[in-house]
Amino acid sequence: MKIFERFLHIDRRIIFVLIFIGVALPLIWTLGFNLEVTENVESVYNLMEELEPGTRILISFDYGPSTKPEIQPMAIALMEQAFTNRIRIIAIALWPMGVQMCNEAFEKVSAEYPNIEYGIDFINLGYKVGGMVTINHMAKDFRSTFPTDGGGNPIDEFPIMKGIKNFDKLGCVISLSAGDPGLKQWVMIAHDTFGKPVGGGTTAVQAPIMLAYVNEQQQLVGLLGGLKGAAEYELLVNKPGFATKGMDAQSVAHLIIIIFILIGNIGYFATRKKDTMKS
Amino acid sequence: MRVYILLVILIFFSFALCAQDISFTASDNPNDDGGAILLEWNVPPSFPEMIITRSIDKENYIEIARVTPLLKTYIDDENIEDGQEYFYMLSVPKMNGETLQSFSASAIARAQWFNTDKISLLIMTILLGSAILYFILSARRGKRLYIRKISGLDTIEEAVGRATEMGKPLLFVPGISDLDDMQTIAGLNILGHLAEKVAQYDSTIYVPVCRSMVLSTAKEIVKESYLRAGRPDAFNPDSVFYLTDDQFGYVAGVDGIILREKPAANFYLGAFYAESLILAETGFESGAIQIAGTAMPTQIPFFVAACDYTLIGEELFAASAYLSNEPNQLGSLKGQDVGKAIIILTLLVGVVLEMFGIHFLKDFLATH
Amino acid sequence: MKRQIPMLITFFVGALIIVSEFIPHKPFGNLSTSLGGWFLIISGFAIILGQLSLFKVNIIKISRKAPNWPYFIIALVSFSIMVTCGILWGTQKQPGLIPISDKMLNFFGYKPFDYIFKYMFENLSATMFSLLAFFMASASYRAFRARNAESTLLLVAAVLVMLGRTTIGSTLTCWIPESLGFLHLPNIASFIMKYPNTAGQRAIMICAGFGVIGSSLRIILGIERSYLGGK
Amino acid sequence: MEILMHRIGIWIGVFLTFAIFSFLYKDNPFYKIAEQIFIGISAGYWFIYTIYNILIPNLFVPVTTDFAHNFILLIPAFLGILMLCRLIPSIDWVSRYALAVVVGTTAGLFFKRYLQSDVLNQLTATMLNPFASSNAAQIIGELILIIGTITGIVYFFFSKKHEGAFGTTARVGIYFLMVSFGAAFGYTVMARISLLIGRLNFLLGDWLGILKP
Repeated sequence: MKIFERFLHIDRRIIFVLIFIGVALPLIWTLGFNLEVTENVESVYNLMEELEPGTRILISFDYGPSTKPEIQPMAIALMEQAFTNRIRIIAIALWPMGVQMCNEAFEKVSAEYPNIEYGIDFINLGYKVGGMVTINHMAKDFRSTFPTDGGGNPIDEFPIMKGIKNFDKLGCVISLSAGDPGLKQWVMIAHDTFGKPVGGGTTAVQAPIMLAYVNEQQQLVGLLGGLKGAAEYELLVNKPGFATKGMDAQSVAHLIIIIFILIGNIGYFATRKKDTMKS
Repeated sequence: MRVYILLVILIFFSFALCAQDISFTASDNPNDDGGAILLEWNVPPSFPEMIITRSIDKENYIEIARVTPLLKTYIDDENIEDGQEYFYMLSVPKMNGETLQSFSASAIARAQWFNTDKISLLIMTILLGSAILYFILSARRGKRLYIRKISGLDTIEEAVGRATEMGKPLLFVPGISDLDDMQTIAGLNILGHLAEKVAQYDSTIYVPVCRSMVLSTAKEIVKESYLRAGRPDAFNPDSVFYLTDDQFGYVAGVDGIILREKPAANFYLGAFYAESLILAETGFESGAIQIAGTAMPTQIPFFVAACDYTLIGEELFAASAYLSNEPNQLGSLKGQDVGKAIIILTLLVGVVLEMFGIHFLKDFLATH
Repeated sequence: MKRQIPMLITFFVGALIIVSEFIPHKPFGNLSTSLGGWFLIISGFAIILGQLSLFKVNIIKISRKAPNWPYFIIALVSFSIMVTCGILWGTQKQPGLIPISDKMLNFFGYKPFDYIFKYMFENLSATMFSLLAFFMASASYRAFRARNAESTLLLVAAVLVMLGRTTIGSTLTCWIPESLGFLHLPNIASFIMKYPNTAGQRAIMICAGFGVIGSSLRIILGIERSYLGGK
Repeated sequence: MEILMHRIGIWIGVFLTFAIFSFLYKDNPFYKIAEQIFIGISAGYWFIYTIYNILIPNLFVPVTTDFAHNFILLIPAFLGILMLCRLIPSIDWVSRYALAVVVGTTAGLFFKRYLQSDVLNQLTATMLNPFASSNAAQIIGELILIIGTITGIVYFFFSKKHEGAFGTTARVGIYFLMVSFGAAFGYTVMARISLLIGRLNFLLGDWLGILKP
């Protein structure tokens, strides 16, 4: 019976070390588990695929470096898909760090698309505070919300902004979000008030909540949830990247955590039975 | 003459060819504050790019957009004045791209006094608003409103009793948000009740906080509770103290208290973020009774798994209303319950109607 | 004056926003649109307020020699360096007060502000949250017990989702024949997410929605005043 | 030079990463230093971006270049300055005027948007005919969805005692809530591990260079 008691008191530093190793090793030696694309990810992909070349979409970068590993791969994959299909991107950020996240992604992707030009195929309008109120404001009066791009140049100078006064001329809205303000606010305003299709990617923490919006009312067309969602999207656009590479490590770490949950519970039940027998 | 006949035949033929497929209309963009005209067309998708032109005198047409048949609609909001009639021309090139064929339409933009898309929203607004107001007013007039007992709350007394027996203190964590978060206020309301019990049993309570505004309010509340219990002398102002504003720094501090003082019971009531699991784990290891409550949907799982009782979401507010007996909170809660009852009934009716293939109710409620 | 006028403002602004939803006509529609622009500017000042009060609080702590006060000097210094770099040379495409020389740009590879962001802030921020991976693992082991029906359901759902939402789920159950496809872990996880999870989340969402509606109404009508400070 | 500064940057990043990881052992001065640097830089970043991306383009430039059309913006600017008065305790009450506009706008918008998106649209999205499908899993699933939503709402009903049939319904509701908490728990594990993967990718890849790019 002693072994069960020991089950209950494994030093947490052992767990820390095992998690560290469990994540590190599969990064170095990939195992190559197979990956399946799920419905919600495919819906976002199809939403983008069905847009006509030249259509302008809005991508909102509502995250920062703290959740970069989960969301940046989505941003990169989405940009790849957009530029391949000649979809034009108007980028904004509701989180101040989103501005730099967006520029990093653009720098990385645009290197492979030499004919993509800032101001024609892509623009970064920078950060605005205010969350839902600001989204509502830009839906009514885009130009007074964003009089300039992120570098302080008037938006009238850029062809991509021609005729954009509200959301009417946008093909769809995509929000890459790590919390509040983010995807929820976009669903509430862009779709539920102004009828624009909204798709998006969130951290895995947010995903179960946001899934309630992926419904018959199409409040949310589809959802990329966490690193797995990003990996599936990389598979769809055929550009395996960071997310795909991370999936093995993710799987191994989950397995370690599940094993520890089991050990803890086995110990718990075994010792509890003993306790009740004693009493 | 021959030219005319030829023209007529040509026009007739082109109409005959296209009439069944092609249409083009202009109308005031509905439910807005004016300044926009809605253009709609129905053109076979095989047609190439088309041009929309606009004029105010039917003579000088200016190009406003190039569109594809698939787009189906276009909202013209460039310098449109309300009350002025605008004429539009949709120029459709033929399949071979040679001659152009044009369709015209006209419309006047206006602002609307009522947004007809929002009738169901308006009805719900009125129903819900008046229910909440009605119950708040009747609670203020002294009507007793019933609120069910929240199961976790019974354990408060039990926990205080156990702590007194064991000679150990209690720990109350009001979350890491400031006073502008309703969850913090709800948590502090419960703290008031808890501190009163602590004063009655002559036990000790620690309240570490991470916002300076919360510090002064919490101090005030605990002091008042001791006064209500008739033990103002027993109040120790140092039992409510500020640690740090920083999330992890605060958690490290609270963890230290749990490990050092080994409280008999830990209460986590308020707004919590990622720190919830660290707190719940440390408390669980120390063997304390743990009671938690938060409306943060992402953090509830950790509390449910590691605490003895968890107030889930709205239960936190209900508990606060129940304990404080404040008419505004009670009335509002009751009004919201009316809303929930309406939703459940509508949902049941809606599902039955859907089963019989009647979509009226669903279509009426679904607006955007 | 100190409480009545703010409450009146809240009432007018809140009521205007709600009414403009149903009456798009002037003056409701355009007034509520202007309010959105005002909100943006006032919120901008509110952020500045937040940073300045952080500055103030730290100075007070240092001057009073609060516990750990030397650390707060570090916060002040890093804040000042970041702000100075941002104001002097600007950020990314945004020019600052003085144009950045090519020599400096070649030296750092970035503007100083962006250099600090990229190498210091990104690493600090990402590491801060990755700490949680370790705590998560140890908390799962030490605190998550199937103590009663509720927590058992929670744990079973969690384990199924953790298995199903990674590649390991499909690898573990790939031997199950096609006819029993619903037993594939990814399918089980998808089913849980799509139906029972959505049902639970939706119930919470609707009830929390009523909570928000109730408190908004109380704030607009001046019944709830805690935001003005004090009780 | 650029490459040298890049290497130095990576080393700074590695130092800061380990300084924070040291918290896993226990709270220590290295962690505290890294934490304060984080707080300081973060505040500085917000400060700069608010000025460059909001106050200059949305307030300063419009007012200085086209005063006649934009003088109305002086009102929010004035309110914003009132907001800053909170720093001075003796007149901090004037910030309530600005706060009232912010709180009123938010409350008004929240009222209608939560009613629309989180109540009405969730309601219509649950009005389904489960028997419309021929797929058994979907029929069961949609029945679960309808029952789960209703019983879940019943659990949050506070004006009636949980006893008898009503209590049983609420009991079923709590089980559905538990399943969604379990799912949320599983997803959160996933999220946190992903962040660690990101960190190790930096340490093993960018720093030690033992990962294939």
